[in-house]
Amino acid sequence: MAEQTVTVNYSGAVNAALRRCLTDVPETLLYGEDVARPGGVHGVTRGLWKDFGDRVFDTPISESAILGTAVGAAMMGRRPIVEIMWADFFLVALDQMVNQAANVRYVSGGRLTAPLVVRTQQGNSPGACAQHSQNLEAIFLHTPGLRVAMPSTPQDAYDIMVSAVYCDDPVIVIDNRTLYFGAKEPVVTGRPPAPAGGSRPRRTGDALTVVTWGAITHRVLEAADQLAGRSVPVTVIETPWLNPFDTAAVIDSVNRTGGKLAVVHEANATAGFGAEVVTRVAEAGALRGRPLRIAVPDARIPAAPQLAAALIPDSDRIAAELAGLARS
Amino acid sequence: MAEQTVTVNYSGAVNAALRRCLTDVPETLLYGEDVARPGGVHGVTRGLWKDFGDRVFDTPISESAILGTAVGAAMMGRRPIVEIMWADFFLVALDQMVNQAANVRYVSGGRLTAPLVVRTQQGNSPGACAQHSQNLEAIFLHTPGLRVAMPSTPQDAYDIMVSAVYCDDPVIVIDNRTLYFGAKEPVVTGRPPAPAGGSRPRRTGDALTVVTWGAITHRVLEAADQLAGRSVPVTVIETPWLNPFDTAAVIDSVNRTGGKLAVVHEANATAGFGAEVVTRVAEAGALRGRPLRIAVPDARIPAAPQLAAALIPDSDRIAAELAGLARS
Amino acid sequence: MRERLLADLRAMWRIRMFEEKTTSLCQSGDIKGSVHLCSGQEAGPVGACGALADGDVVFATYRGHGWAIAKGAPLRAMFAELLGRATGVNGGRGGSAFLSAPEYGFLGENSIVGGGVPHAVGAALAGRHDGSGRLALTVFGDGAMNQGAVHEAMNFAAMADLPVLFVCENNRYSELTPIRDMVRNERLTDRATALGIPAYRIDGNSPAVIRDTVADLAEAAREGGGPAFVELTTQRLVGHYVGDVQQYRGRDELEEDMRAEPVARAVRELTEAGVPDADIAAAEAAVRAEVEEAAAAALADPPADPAGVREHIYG
Amino acid sequence: MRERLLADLRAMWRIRMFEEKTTSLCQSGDIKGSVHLCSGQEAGPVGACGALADGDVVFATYRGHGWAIAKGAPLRAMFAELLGRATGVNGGRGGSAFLSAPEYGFLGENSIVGGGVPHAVGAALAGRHDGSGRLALTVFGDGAMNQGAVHEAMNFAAMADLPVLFVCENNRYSELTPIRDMVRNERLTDRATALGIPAYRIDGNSPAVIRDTVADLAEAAREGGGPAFVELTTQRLVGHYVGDVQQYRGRDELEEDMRAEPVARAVRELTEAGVPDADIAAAEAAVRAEVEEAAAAALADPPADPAGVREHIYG
Ligand SMILES: Cc1ncc(C[n+]2csc(CCOP(=O)(O)OP(=O)(O)O)c2C)c(N)n1
Ligand SMILES: Cc1ncc(C[n+]2csc(CCOP(=O)(O)OP(=O)(O)O)c2C)c(N)n1
Ligand SMILES: [Mg+2]
Ligand SMILES: [Mg+2]
Repeated sequence: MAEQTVTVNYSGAVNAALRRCLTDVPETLLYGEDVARPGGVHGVTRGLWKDFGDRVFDTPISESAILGTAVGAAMMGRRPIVEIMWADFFLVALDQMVNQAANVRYVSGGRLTAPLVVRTQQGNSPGACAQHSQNLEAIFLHTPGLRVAMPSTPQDAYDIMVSAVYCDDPVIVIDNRTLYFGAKEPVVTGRPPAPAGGSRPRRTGDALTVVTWGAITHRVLEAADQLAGRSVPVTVIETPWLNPFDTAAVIDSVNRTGGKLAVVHEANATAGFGAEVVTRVAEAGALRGRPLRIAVPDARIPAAPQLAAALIPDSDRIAAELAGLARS
Repeated sequence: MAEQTVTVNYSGAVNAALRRCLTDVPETLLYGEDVARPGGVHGVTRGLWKDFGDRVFDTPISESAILGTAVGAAMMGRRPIVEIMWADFFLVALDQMVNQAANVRYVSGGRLTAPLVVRTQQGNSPGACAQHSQNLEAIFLHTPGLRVAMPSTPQDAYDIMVSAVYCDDPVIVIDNRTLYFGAKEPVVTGRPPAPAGGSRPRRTGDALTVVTWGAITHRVLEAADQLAGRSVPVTVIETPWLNPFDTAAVIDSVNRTGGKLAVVHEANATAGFGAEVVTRVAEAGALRGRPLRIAVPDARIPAAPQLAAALIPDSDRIAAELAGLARS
Repeated sequence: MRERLLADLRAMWRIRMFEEKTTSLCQSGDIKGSVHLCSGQEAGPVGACGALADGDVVFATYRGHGWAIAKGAPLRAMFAELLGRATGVNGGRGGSAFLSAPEYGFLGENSIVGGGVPHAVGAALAGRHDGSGRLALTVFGDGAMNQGAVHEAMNFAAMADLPVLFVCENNRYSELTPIRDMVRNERLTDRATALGIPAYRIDGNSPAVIRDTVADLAEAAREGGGPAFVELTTQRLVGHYVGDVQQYRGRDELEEDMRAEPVARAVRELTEAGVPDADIAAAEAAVRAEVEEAAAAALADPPADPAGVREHIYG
Repeated sequence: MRERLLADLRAMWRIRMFEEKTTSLCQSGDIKGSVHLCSGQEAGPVGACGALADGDVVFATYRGHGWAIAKGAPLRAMFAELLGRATGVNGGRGGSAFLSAPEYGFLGENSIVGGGVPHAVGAALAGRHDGSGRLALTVFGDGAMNQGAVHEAMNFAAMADLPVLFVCENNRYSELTPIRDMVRNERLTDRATALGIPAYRIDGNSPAVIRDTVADLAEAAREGGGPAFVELTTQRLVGHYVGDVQQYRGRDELEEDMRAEPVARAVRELTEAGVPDADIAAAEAAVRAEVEEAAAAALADPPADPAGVREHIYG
């Protein structure tokens, strides 16, 4: 497929990546609730059903069947791409990811594999209820055998989806619906699939290192720009791939910023992946002083927008806390 | 109920606690797969069905219904105690814990509560397969609204079950089946229910602080005793309650052991609760040098006992790694 | 009979107008987030709740405004909840899709398809032991019949002979997908029958038919007959959520639904029964005034205060 | 017919003796962990696998030794797996309850009740697109019928008209609990029928009946008829797991099961058909020798090497 630059928003980038994979990888299938004829509740899969026939289809509201059939089809050599409409809905069928997909390769000693991709989206948007607002990446990151990515830009949304489809392990690609209809941007398509993994240095500065992923990355970058304006230059490393996680890049950066580390995620703090990042840096002996963890406090997410906003860190709060760490 | 000392093993202690609660708390119900007439696959609930009639009953193999009915019954004022036979089986029905039970109180603003107890057991035992060997506490600990405990002694098994039943929040009490038929010990019964929470200082020594929970606590204590013999006295804090977690006691101890911290758990390392413990200590500024995390590496658990043993830390490996930290 | 039908029409209008007002509050930006309306499905809550006793409880879905209202939740507190006001039934924490009004026996909506169904079974189980003998009604959609938890909950209730009414509102769609494409056998009642649960497919646009059926089944259930299943054939007059343009539905189908829907039908039946248009118009105006007043009051209520946002996580 | 029955008896003996030898290896401590035997249920795997084509695949449960063997997994590699040997079908990683032998079309046991059922549906879906038209058979127990994933998988297969055979081995118990206490309607086939899946309840102790039924259904499925459901009425001659003393079963019941079980029945039928006892005894001895030899070889095989324990977590 020829390299080419298209101008699309996040949802268009995912759509383009899916189209490319359906075209180039005959083993792919794409299915889930409302993904085919309706083109997805968020319109991300629009048009694919028309062009790829019965390789793209709608399913009943049966997450265990959606994920379980994907595991079975992958064991037989397909590369199913399935959608779980909201990450919260994984919880009715987590068995198929944790007890099933994650065990296929290991338990069979490599005789079987499960190269499937699960697309989902998560997080809060104004007015969303507690059952449609969670950030569940830590559950998957605690499960050996699964790969996990959380892109935040159209380019990464495209590249990561392609990498996920070519990856020979089960991959969960987690979007955030507030990103779907962001600005259109030039996105380079058609490059050879990159292997899973890697991180993105988004800002450089020696005051401290901030590690972040997912939609909140944009708030972190706003905060970093505020701080740069107040001559507190911080390094921001975005880690859209959480498994494999680019531990080396993070440790290296923390060493270059005086051992000062902040981690920012939208998931609630306790037992979130931020704790893992802090711990890896501490285990490497790179941490100096107190690390800073910026996350949603351990509460449920209320529906009223002003209530949710009181829990989810915005760029001002992030900037203020980072400034505090920089001063410390 | 009068205070009294009985001599029982772990499973007898759980049985005694259940019997006490069924007697003293008329709102309690006890149900799950094979818990009534058969007395439980591990015999833990033996005899209760005979004495409490239809308040103790067997259910179909329907975890979503078991947990979901418990949530509904608890909303209406019962105190159901239900069993999920293996923690791995939670994964077919996690929705009922994370999306449902955990939200009842918060979303209703306290108008509704879900005072239910889920009993389960987890971990590896020789020959157990990858779907019957996981340690999943981190998933529940990442879920605001749930309480979690992992006792390791008959006395705690008794006390914690009683506290859990009297607790007004959903509580998950996680046993480890390898403990059920351990030695009989004197267990004090009939004391007033203690509130959820608290930790257990099991050994004292100034070389370092080890935090641990669950069945592996016994291996840690063996290791600590080995080290004491080699005049490396370590402090061991067992935290059978993981939510609420006794952060203060841990930080206090780390301060008294030169900032040296080790955490030991049977769950796999990445995104396990050990990372949370390390991070809380680091956030408190109590950590000095590199923390030590001893856990199962990020693999699935193979069935062959010698293969599983190569992954799960034993007391010698724990002692060796702790000695290394003490020297550092 | 005329009186009762007029009363049913009023009750259905309260729900319909609540949903219409909610739509405009979404369009004006006062209500945020996705909202699922039950416009066209009002006969179910009005008919069924009319047959329930005070102690009985209802567990619904995100499409549950009508069920909450039919159980007695005040319109002002309902609007306030959708508007994120402190006076909302859950102080703004539940929102349109996950609210409850326990004081009125409305134990909650649920935003997980099938998630609330086992709760109803548990509520009936509680009733067996707390001496209330409470009946629990749970309502869900056609698409929910394909969710494992619903199957498990129905079998559990059947096994334990619990007084639960499983009410399936078949509006022919699951979000944007027709149920007929998702099942091989469209007779959904067969699934309940297979579990040993008596099942009935009835006119979901007639409050009277629904009330009478539910009354009979409720009585049988209270007498120890165990659960029952009722499928209501009905229709959604609007999209799955406010903003869904329904490209997936033909004009003819929508027009047919307009003829079948319970409010228009009740008006027709009353007119045929000789009730003067003026009386009907008067009733309509009265309900509209009540709804507008409730909305205005809710809009004037104070927003939920973020200061308390971390309360009630644990007891 | 005599030849075929004798061949069936040999095939059932291979499984029965494998399970008997496994029991003694558990008792001797060579095999660790809980082991679920299919003694008494051998007719299912022997009959059903006899009707499958080479490319067809089987997904079973923790009680799946017989299905793996009937699909062709070598006895030595099977014993070796249970013994944690490097030569095991999964090098000791699967164990008794979670092993697979993909080279033979045995896609695996599963230790989660219902967990493997959707996999079979996915395998059939794959077959639609890879040109194989593969048929997938999944076998599970009576108790699994109450697990949501099984309901979802059956509906999914019905919706998509996939060539899947759902085989329910009804041995009347789920662990220590009788299925009759866990369902209101004991006709489990009704559940499949309700989903639009043709369903049959057949003699689960006759390899011939099972083979013929499966052959017909497989043909219909391959021709695009979609899934089918078969309930095999059978019995467990032993406990749920090795060590289960079965206090929950009466002596009469066990004696009845002894009369009904397929191996004894096949022997009876062959004798009645005039096959000399000596020939039958010779066949039995030959199989026992094969099984003993396989076990001895597996016992002599090297244990799985912990050095490689961290390989194959990711590709
Ligand atoms: C477990 C789960 N899967 C998917 C969804 C997304 N979803 C919300 S409503 C809906 C359609 C439900 O259709 P139906 O049961 O017919 O109810 P209706 O909306 O028509 O009233 C879906 C798929 C969800 N909320 N929960
Ligand atoms: C989801 C899940 N719940 C519970 C169990 C524990 N368990 C293992 S076997 C079994 C009984 C299954 O009975 P049945 O389906 O009839 O199969 P059988 O063992 O009789 O062959 C149970 C409850 C499990 N493995 N998985
Ligand atoms: Mg519907
Ligand atoms: Mg059975």
